Amino acid sequence: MSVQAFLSEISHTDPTALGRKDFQTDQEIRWCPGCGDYAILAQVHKTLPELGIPRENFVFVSGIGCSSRFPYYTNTFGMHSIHGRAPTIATGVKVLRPDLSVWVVTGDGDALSIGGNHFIHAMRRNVDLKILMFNNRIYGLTKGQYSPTSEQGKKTKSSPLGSVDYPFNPISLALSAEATFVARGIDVDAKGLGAVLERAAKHKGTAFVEIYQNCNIFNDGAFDYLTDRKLKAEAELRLEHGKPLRFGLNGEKGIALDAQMNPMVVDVAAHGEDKLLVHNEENAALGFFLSRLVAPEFPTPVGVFRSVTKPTFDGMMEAQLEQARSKSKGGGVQRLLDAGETWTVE
Amino acid sequence: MSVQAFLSEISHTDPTALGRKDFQTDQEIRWCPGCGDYAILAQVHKTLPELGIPRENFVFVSGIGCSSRFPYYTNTFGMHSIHGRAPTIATGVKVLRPDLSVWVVTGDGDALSIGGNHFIHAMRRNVDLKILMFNNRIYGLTKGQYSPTSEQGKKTKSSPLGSVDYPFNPISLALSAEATFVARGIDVDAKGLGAVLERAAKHKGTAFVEIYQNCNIFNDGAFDYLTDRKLKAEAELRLEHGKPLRFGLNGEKGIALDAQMNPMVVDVAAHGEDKLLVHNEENAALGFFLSRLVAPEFPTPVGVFRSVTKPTFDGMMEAQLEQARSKSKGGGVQRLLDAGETWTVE
Amino acid sequence: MENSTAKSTTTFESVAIRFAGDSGDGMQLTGTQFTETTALAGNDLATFPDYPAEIRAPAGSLAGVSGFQIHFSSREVHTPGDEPDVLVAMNPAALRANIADLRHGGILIANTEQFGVKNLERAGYTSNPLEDGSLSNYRVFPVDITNITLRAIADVGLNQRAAVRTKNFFALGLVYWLFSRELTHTEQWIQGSMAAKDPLAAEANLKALRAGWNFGDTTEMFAQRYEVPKARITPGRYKNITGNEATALGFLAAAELSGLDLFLGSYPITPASDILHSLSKQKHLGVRTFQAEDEIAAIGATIGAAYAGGLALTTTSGPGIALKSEAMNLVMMLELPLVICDVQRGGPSTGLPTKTEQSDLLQVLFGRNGESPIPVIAASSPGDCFYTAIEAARIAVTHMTPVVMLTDGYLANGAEPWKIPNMAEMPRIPVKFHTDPATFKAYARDEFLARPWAIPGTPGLEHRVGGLEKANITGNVSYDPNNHDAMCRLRAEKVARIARTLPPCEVYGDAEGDVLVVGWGGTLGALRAGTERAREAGHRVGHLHLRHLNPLPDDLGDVLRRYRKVLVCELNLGQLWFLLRARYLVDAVSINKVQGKPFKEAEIARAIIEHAGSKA
Amino acid sequence: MENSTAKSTTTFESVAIRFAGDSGDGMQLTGTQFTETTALAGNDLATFPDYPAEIRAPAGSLAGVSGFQIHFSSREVHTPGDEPDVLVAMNPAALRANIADLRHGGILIANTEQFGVKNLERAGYTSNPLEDGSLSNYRVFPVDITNITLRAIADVGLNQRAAVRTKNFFALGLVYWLFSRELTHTEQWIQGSMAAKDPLAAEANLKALRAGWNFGDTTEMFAQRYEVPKARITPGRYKNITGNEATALGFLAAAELSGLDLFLGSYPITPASDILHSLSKQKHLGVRTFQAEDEIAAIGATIGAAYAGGLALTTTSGPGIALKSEAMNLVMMLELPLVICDVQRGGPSTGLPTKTEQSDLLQVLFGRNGESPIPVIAASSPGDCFYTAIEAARIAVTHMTPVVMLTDGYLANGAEPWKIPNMAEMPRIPVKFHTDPATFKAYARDEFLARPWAIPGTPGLEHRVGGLEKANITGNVSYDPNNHDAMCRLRAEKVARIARTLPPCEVYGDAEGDVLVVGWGGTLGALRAGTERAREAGHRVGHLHLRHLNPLPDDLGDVLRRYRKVLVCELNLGQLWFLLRARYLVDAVSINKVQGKPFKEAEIARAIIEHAGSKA
Ligand SMILES: Cc1ncc(C[n+]2csc(CCOP(=O)(O)OP(=O)(O)O)c2C)c(N)n1
Ligand SMILES: Cc1ncc(C[n+]2csc(CCOP(=O)(O)OP(=O)(O)O)c2C)c(N)n1
Ligand code: SF4
Ligand code: SF4
Ligand SMILES: [Mg+2]
Ligand SMILES: [Mg+2]
Repeated sequence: MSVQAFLSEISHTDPTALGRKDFQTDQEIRWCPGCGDYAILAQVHKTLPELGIPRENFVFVSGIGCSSRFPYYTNTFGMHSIHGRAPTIATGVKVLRPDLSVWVVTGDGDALSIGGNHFIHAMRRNVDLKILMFNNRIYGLTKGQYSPTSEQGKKTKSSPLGSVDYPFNPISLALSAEATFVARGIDVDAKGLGAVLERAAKHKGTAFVEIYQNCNIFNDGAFDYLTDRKLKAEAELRLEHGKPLRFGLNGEKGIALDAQMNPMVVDVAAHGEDKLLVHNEENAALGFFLSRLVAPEFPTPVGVFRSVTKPTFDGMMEAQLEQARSKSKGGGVQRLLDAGETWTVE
Repeated sequence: MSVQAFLSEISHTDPTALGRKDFQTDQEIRWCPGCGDYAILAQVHKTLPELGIPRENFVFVSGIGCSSRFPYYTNTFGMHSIHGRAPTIATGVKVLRPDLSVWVVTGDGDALSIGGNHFIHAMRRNVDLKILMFNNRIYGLTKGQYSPTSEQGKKTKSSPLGSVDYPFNPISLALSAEATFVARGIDVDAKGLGAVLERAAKHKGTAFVEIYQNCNIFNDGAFDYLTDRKLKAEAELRLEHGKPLRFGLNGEKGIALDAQMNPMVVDVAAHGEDKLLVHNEENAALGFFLSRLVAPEFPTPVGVFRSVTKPTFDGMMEAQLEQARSKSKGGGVQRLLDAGETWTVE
Repeated sequence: MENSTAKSTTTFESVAIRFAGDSGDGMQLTGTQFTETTALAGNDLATFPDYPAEIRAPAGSLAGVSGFQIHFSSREVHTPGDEPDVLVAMNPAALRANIADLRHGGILIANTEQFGVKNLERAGYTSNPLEDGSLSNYRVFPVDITNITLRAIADVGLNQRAAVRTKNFFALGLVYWLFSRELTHTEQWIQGSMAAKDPLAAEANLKALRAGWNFGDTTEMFAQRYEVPKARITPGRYKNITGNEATALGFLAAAELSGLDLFLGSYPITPASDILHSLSKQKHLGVRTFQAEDEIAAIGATIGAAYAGGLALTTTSGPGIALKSEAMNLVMMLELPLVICDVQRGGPSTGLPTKTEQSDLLQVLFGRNGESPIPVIAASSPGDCFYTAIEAARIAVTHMTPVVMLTDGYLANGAEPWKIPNMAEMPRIPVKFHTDPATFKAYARDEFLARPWAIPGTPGLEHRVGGLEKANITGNVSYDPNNHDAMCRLRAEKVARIARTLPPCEVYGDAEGDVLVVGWGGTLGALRAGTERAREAGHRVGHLHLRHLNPLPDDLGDVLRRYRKVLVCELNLGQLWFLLRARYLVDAVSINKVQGKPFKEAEIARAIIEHAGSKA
Repeated sequence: MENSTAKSTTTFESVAIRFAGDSGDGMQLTGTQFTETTALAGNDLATFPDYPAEIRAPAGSLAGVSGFQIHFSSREVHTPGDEPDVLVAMNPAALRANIADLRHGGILIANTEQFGVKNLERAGYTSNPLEDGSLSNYRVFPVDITNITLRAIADVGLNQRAAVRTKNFFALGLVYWLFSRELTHTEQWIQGSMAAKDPLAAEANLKALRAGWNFGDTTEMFAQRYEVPKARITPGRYKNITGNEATALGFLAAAELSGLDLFLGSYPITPASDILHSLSKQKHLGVRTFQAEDEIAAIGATIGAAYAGGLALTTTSGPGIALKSEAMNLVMMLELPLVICDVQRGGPSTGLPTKTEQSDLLQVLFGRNGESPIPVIAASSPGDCFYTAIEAARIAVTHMTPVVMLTDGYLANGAEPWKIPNMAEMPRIPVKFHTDPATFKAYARDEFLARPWAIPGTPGLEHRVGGLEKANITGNVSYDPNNHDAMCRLRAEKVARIARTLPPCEVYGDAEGDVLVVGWGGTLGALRAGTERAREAGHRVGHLHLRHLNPLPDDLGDVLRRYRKVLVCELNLGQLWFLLRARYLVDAVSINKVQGKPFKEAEIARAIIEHAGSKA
């Protein structure tokens, strides 16, 4: 029985009646107390019922890692798969079933270490997936080795003298992999994260959201420079489409270009607001430029770096099937069997 | 016997006496007649003897593909390994043996399809490797399927109705993976390619060179828009550090920014040379911006997109070993065996 | 014109012809045309195309030799033939690479124009074999094929390069004449398909074809013709089919028979890529083909498709299986239906990628961490790939399990005349998606121990699966020691239980006696032919060809015990042999070779006779 | 103070104690301290730490229970003991998860403070087992450990949370008292290592420790103490060592003995990561550790290091082996020395990642495309990992081949007292890089069929290697059929020939008789103990523990035939069993379990006795 036939026989549940509770499961949550994953889980549970999608049409696919336990705690269809491969599985789900809302939950190790290739290929193809990457800059589940987003010099179990690896910039990478939606959120920033999640969910195409997440066991305080109440205003640059890049307690600072086309922090009053860079979610090169604003020299951009619309992989595949079907002369497999040079033995 | 000890016992051959012939092998070349790979091979054979490196200190590692047969035709140490994994093997060689000049030869499929992850990780780490990627926008060896650099809509054996994949931009990807040297050359442009190869060879750190290569069997003419004598001047943008971005038969056209920070082609005379963008090999964001100049809307940049110096992975690893050795109290393994809580049974 | 000759005609039961030339010489096309014409003439036949490993090896080099052998007969044909009776050598390299195989006394037709100094040298000859007497064991017919052809087509006005390329049709015409074949089929093909693309070339090729026929008919050189009468063949409509085409069609048929949407996730690899190519063309049947970034992504996407309710297929060859093994293990754990089709090639490592071998059996059985039982079945001829594909799909969806289907390079590229099946007569593959939330337990099991297929989108069935051990019945994560033990045994039993649904072993030949020849996969023809020869020599021999390698048939142990000796014949170093010894403690003998080539009939016959004789 | 007690003391031959608590309760530390003190007291001993799968499972949950068992004796100890004689349960979950194992009549010490309603509920109790009579089979000692400790350390001034955390030292002190142990070692450790980090905590812990001891000494509850006399142990210097530490040290030793530079390419995975952690600390010995982006890159870099002249090691667990298999095949083809260390864990797929299993044997033997022989050896105890690592490295560089070394989660995390080896007495591992261009052929072979190691940088040895089949001797690419066949057999013979260098099988116990127990890997202790028990019961039993699994020892077939029954005991579904049946056609019996747990001595003894009895 084909899925189409099957779907035509069942009727979906009412999405309007859903609340956050409907997305909780009875499984005991196995994250460490205090882990940033809890806050992200809560935001996702808050966002899902607002999307107007029947609960049975959500699929969450994860890899392996603390973050990847996410599906167990979310009452949708879910798969806790193998390390780094979630984007591939999610691609298969979405390509076969464009009717589903397909999410990938992954970690910095899962997505960028073993899974780096699938990660960039999913984005390149613009498969309609929502990819949430919990970046705690550490391998949590395997008890604390440096990850591809750990800062150079980090001392961990596997780098007692300090890691000599340079980190990836996940936002740069996603942009260069042609992702059509790229954003950053922070575990403890419920409001900002919620807004980003909602936009990601509604984006048609690959939506990548990097979520800074505190691992209080193996990398505690990694994002304190950004989340600490006292530092926040100076450390965070909220991205808003069409708005000049301003930050500071009263927006008194801004980002502009210097003569070498490098970014510089300026005093808005002195420099002039019209000379600030203006955020444009449709300009990939600008998005890339923004992704290079890295602490401590620069404030950390938070929000949507890029958002453009392009036909999705699954959509184009579907269209191609449709077109081929419409041109087909019918006859099914027998027609193929009968085709070509044949002869008859009597 | 340790490699150090071994090396101290042998004496290297004289690199100054080397010529291009010394790098040819007696193996029959198994590329199709007319393949662009021949021209690249010739340029590499021309470049190697000019580097002042003893022949036995070169190692060429490749993956699988037509391009990856390269080592058989180059009389150095060489390994024709497995599909996509050459950067990993080369990393091991270089990390154990910083004394060697280690090269990776790969194709668009080998490097960006199956090997995409190793490709970006080698660059992230800035391992001192020279990576030559022959981009023919097709899988040659497996007889013509679309590759991750094939243009959308391409009809191939595996995409009879046209591929729905969007391509990667290899230069963008390399830049976002933090590569310290990123350049583009063209098989038939001997001079330009030679210059780029030489700079790559001399760069300390990961040097990535994308080489446009014609596969005259499965993707003939893919780069004609750029290599055709008649179109070349309009189609090519030669990058020169510190120089404004000009092209056209007499440099009458240039690249500037529009109000949205997007690139535009301008008439130099009308627009003013001082308003053109100036190439700066040290600005990663600019490099990325340039990588987005794609035909037919824009001329294709050729030459060096980025070149900066940063400590290499192998160098830092070596330094860390050295530092640890200098702090060590000696005693070898026995000291470790004896350490910790012990007791004696009489 | 076909009957215009006045020369005498000799009748043969069977003939094998090999066309050999440079890869640019169109030998595969020549072979295919000859095959189709021969099939139309009513012979049974088998073919063996042999491509060079390179895309375009240097012209005239040994590496660039391309060959195509066809064996046709008035009786049943099992293999392409051990030794060709006729060799057509378009250049010195083709001669050198193939002459050792030509039967002593066989016919050699050589294109003299190519035997200049340079080409002789390229092929590694120091003197011209056509002249130095070294070919005295054969009946040599030196023909200046190139130049005669050029003259024959001069008026068409092709450029030199294109003109020279028609010479294979001259050779084909000549061989048609020699074996009393009609030109009609090839003429029609030229005038149809070829003319549509390039009318000028079609005209020239037609002339070349006829010129070859006329050359045979008129020249003094050829004193007689040969004839191979029709075979007795099951009535029906036939076509030539390669293993890869049949595999593709088989999965299309399985989709139609089950009603499921076919999804193929694949990464190109020799010799499996053609399945991807074939299925890519069937979008109108709702087939989704996904060319992934690598083998892992290919099976990953396929797992996603299986989970989502598709007929999930991934295709590859040995190195790809190595890469897929972690994901194969996941899908075994998920208990989802998915077929992994492994077109085996010469290993280990990159090995001999364009050659055939049967050396992935132990890999697919055991190449995963932990206790990971996966059913394995193998196709035994190009056409059988069709039925094997359907069987693989049937097992997968009925038993909710990944299934490995093994074919090999020999089957994949080899073609055989194939009786076209009738879809209407084929049994459906019943599939049921679970719907009832009240009765839903993700790891509850039916009589086959299969769990329910509960696809996303089904209200009330929201649940989580994964690679961690799961509690029996509920499927929740479980670290319970006894549950783990029980689940490992349940999964093993589930696969073992498939044997209950299998027919008993069918032995060809003697049901007991001196020797049982056991084989699997693409060696069927050679083992059958070898068995026949040995039986004709008076030995009591049975031949058992296994389609199911995991689980093995329930009665296999009994069958093995009915013979004094068991010979396990394989193109590896003894993998099924190893399995049968372990399973049945049978002191079997391994007959093996690893040469990238199929068995010869004579090799098998010799081995059987040797072991039938030794009363151990 | 240690001798201040007036209570009576009973002597035992052997005792097993299990400390169990929440993962935050410091049970591993408690166990380690008890182990060291016990070793210093001269007992033979074995330990078994049992971590929860989660990093931090919810406090008080069953999933969060952490345990540590120690078995100590005045005679030889082989395993951590089947059933503990003493259970210390720090909370209800610890009690519930462990009580089934406690020997009837055994001692249970429970921390009553934790047995409130909420914790009971978390553990799934509906009533308090300390009060409802359900523990009547045990000698129960309810102690309010938390509050007594808090009172004892009140004056130190720790905050509540930190103060509560010292309660494990109270428990430790109490058990020390119970088993007549001195506090000295732990006191010194607290005053040394712990005080250096946190003097306040050290002070509190010291007080808690002493309070526990005093509690035992003074309270009425405990009427008597126990004593386990010293064992007769080979003289020498000892330390406790885990399998992973010993593995790391073994490779360091191999590097020193061969003079080669050690290179480790690895990707973290439980339970192998600690080898990476250990070696990362040894940069001063010239060790290069490379944490790769995945398992494939890890072995890839390691291949590069082998090619470049290093002692090349990659470490992983089962899922990582699946991913490495394509590259393992390459290095087999390259014939370069490289060790793949597989710390096996519970499979299949993600399986039970923190548990032990022996189910990767067939995977490492057969999990590659084509005919791909790779030597496999297995360590049999934590300390033996050291020697196995050296042996693996020796085989790799002597025979120019990849080698798989198998350990498992049980060995990796388990510790045993280990006699410290003397490097000066260990045989060197001779290594020679080829230098002479005149005699250089990349695939020429020595008497072991090993090819030369020709590293980059050596003048005149420039050459190319790769995964395509290569011509015998020269190593150039070759598509020749007979060469391929010959090379496949040569590679197989090369591995087979390693057997010539191996010592004959050493059987423990009876050299012939009723039953031969065959095992491999981390089950050594249980099989040895089971064998001893069966022999004590009067059966003629031998125990053969195989270190070399490929090739198998030359005399193994003979040894197997000397017993009426062969029992192959493994923590899988019968993998070595399968191998031995295939190789020797021996009708062996598989004794197996897959529970993520080691065998019990009694299980093995029972199986032996059963089969020794049945005169089949
Ligand atoms: C094939 C494979 N290799 C290695 C592992 C071990 N492993 C599990 S999770 C993980 C890293 C997780 O890091 P991240 O994705 O950042 O997740 P986190 O735990 O930090 O949320 C590793 C190395 C595995 N499960 N499978
Ligand atoms: C594991 C594995 N998968 C697939 C293949 C088949 N294969 C060989 S080369 C190749 C693609 C080569 O493309 P590219 O790197 O662009 O090289 P080109 O031939 O175009 O130079 C593929 C898919 C293989 N050899 N190994
Ligand atoms: S280890 Fe870190 S990331 Fe994992 S659950 Fe604990 S706090 Fe969270
Ligand atoms: S197939 Fe293409 S890339 Fe390969 S050798 Fe031929 S022309 Fe070159
Ligand atoms: Mg992480
Ligand atoms: Mg290519």
